[in-house]
Amino acid sequence: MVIADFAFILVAAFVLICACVVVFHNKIIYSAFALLFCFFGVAGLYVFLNAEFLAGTQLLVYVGGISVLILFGILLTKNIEDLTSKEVSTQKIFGGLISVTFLGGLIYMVNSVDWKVSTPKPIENSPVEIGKLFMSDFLIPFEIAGVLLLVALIGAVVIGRDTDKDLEV
Amino acid sequence: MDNIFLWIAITLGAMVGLVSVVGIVSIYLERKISAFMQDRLGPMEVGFGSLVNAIAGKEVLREGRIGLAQSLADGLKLLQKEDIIPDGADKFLFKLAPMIVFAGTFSTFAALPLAEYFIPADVNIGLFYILAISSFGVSGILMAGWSSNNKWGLLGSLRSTAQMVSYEIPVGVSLVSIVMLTGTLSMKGIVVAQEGWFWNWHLFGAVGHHGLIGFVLLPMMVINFIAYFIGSLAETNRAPFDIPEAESELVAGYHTEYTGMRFAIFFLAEYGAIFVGNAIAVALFLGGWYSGIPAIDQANIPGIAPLVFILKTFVLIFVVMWIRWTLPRLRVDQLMTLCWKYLIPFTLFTFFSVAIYKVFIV
Amino acid sequence: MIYNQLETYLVISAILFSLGLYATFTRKNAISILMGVELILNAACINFVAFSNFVEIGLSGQVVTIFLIILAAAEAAVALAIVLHLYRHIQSVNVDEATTLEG
Amino acid sequence: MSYFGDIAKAVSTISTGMKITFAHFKNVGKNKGTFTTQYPKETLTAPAFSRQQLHNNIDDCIGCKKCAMACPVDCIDIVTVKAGADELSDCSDGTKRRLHLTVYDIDMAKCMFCGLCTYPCPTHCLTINDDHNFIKFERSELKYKFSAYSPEDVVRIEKEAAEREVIAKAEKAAKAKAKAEAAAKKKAAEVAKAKAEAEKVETAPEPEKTEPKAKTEPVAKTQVEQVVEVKKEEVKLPVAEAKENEAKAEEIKPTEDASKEANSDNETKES
Repeated sequence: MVIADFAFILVAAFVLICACVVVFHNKIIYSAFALLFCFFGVAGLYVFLNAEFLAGTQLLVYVGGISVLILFGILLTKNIEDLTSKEVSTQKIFGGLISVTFLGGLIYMVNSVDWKVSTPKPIENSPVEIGKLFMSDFLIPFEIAGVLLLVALIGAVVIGRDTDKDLEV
Repeated sequence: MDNIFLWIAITLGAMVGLVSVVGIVSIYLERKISAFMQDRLGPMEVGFGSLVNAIAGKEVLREGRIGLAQSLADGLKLLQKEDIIPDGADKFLFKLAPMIVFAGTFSTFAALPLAEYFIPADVNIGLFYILAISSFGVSGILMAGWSSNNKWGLLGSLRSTAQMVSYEIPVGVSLVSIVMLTGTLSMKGIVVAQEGWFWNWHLFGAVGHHGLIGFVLLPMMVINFIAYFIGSLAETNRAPFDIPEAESELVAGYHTEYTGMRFAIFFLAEYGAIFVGNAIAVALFLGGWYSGIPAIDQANIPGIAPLVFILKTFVLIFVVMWIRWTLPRLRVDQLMTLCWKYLIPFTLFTFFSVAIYKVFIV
Repeated sequence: MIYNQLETYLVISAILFSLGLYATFTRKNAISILMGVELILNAACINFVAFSNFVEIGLSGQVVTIFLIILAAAEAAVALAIVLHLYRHIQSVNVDEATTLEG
Repeated sequence: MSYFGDIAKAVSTISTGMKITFAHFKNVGKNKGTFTTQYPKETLTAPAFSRQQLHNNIDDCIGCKKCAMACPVDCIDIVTVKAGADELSDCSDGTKRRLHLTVYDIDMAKCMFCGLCTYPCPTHCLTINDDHNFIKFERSELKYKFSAYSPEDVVRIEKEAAEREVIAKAEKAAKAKAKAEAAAKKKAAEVAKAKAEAEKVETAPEPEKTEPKAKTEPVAKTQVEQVVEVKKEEVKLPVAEAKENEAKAEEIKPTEDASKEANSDNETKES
């Protein structure tokens, strides 16, 4: 199917370009919006991987939640007029070296390993199946995730409060 | 191959047409309803005939018009307006923002079940898809507010985002109750579960399907419906939850700096979002395309199903406008109080009730 | 048939991963570093979903991805709270300036 | 308990408000309930004594420029040319017109609607009426031109006036000449007389000086009285006009007035 290929290349290029903008753009607000679009593109990749439910979750949590949270963080911690972030050249060189090494290693690994691939078949009604897995095989992680979210919620509120003023009340 | 492209083109064209028509009709209705509630007559001059005459350069007759083409004429006017981008604005994001807001609304139309075989994309996670994709518009609003380099724009967008993110919780929980009851995320499946007489609608507890015990569900579903309705009002920034664009404080909120066609796109997106919000309410609580009387549904009159659906939606839109021109604007703290102290506990209560019903009674 | 091959997804996720790594190494703004971490998490998510699709392991990969997303949400919330707190203390979100532990 | 009390209160107050707005929604279009008019199609009559639009009945205007002098913002622009004898008809009240009004412009963009210009008008030709349709596309269009003459007429009139002036000047010069001659003759005669009555009595001039003073005072009083009388007439006139207008309005649109009353009733109820 040429159309599917074409669409896939579009989505993948979109994701990678957005990721590059996230990493290399000088204006942090541009990075944040690019991150948002990157998440959006990743949701598109999930659709290609027959994981529609996950794509929806990705949109709901990443695009609607985490990106907005990050944008709020930027707007609350920066002088809005001055949104550039300066880099140090030595870090750039070493960081680049390490990243490229990792990239090379990973791609080498991807190419060298003989993956035991089976032909993918879309699973009917995947939300139901995922729900069943949550309630059977992954019950304890599911409960722990719930507790973790609660802890994170409370912890974020406690840390984010204005140091001493609020606690005295 | 060709068929696929043709199908995509037709679907997209139909959706664009639907969004535009819905926007234009809602704007006209809003102007008329607001006028009637304030003892005015509203737009009375521009009829379709006079609009055609005006474009053709002929004499415009004033008699017998009730302003039917007013919003179309406004759209044409906005198209011709100068496109102003403020000097201090971030040009790229400023241009991108209205597109994203519109895309967020436009994409939700894809999963609306207008009739049994008239759904642009019948995804098996339809409801979830609508919820997820509508959160995409939030970022567009934030982008518009930040990029216009205007303090009112920024404040309005921050308020709007905070409001939309918090009201997603009661909306989501109240919808999950319905999903739990029907056992499917597909919009079509949810509507099909309400077939038959109108007491089968989820608003009335789907009594027909669950028997007399279904009356237990009735108060739960009414609470759910009201919670969802209030939440959708807040999600679409409608009065009384329109603090993001409170005129007396913020000029026009996040679209203060927008003019001409870009402003029109924001406007269209807003009314599109209202339509989608109420269409979900219709599909989930009010029986979707079923008229509530089996004889009418089984008569196989062509086009009756989408008509019933759209009529129901516009009844709800009328209520939305009615509320807008009745209630005063809420304060920010009142807004959050309503969400966290009233809506979320109530929706959680109904959620648990429906869960207990589903596990122990059915 | 690019879209139907496991390797494609793995390569995309590898590129995303190294980009995220580069961002965490070079950026000084705490929020930028957080963005890099999110990129790395997304790369991992893509891997999980890809394996879930192409290898006969059922839906476990997708379930793990959901846990990852939950983790990422919790992490983002707490990290941003910490960043805000840092900003209140040193009036900056530059991680190089947070040197109170150096003594 | 106040938690559920609050909810109950919210429900009841919201429903009350919604009922009120729906009642208004229903009432529009019926005889009561619409508070606006469809402006270009139907207009409201302005209230009596309202000052909207200045109008000059140019056939009655004598070009005295009293209105232009009275205007605080100088929005009236008058240029006059002297007319020949019996070239112009008389005013409707019999006043003679001796001046061609080549320019009589009122700039309604400048006008502040004080109405001061209408009071000094001796022929009551400048009036302020209740026509309030001021919609124009250019600001210059708000300059209302009342002069009855076309530009060609103005040129002709000015030419004629100039010719007449030339003739008049010539006549004047001739007259002056004659006068001067007569005066010279008189002077000569007087000189002769003076020489004849060279040294006579000198007590006569004192009573002659007091007499004119006594005469001028009663004359001044009568002038003041006349002015007062004229003013009284002026005050009476607009009242009568207004009464006529009211009567006309009642004749034409009794239904509208009735609806207005109904509206005011509504308002009082609401308040």
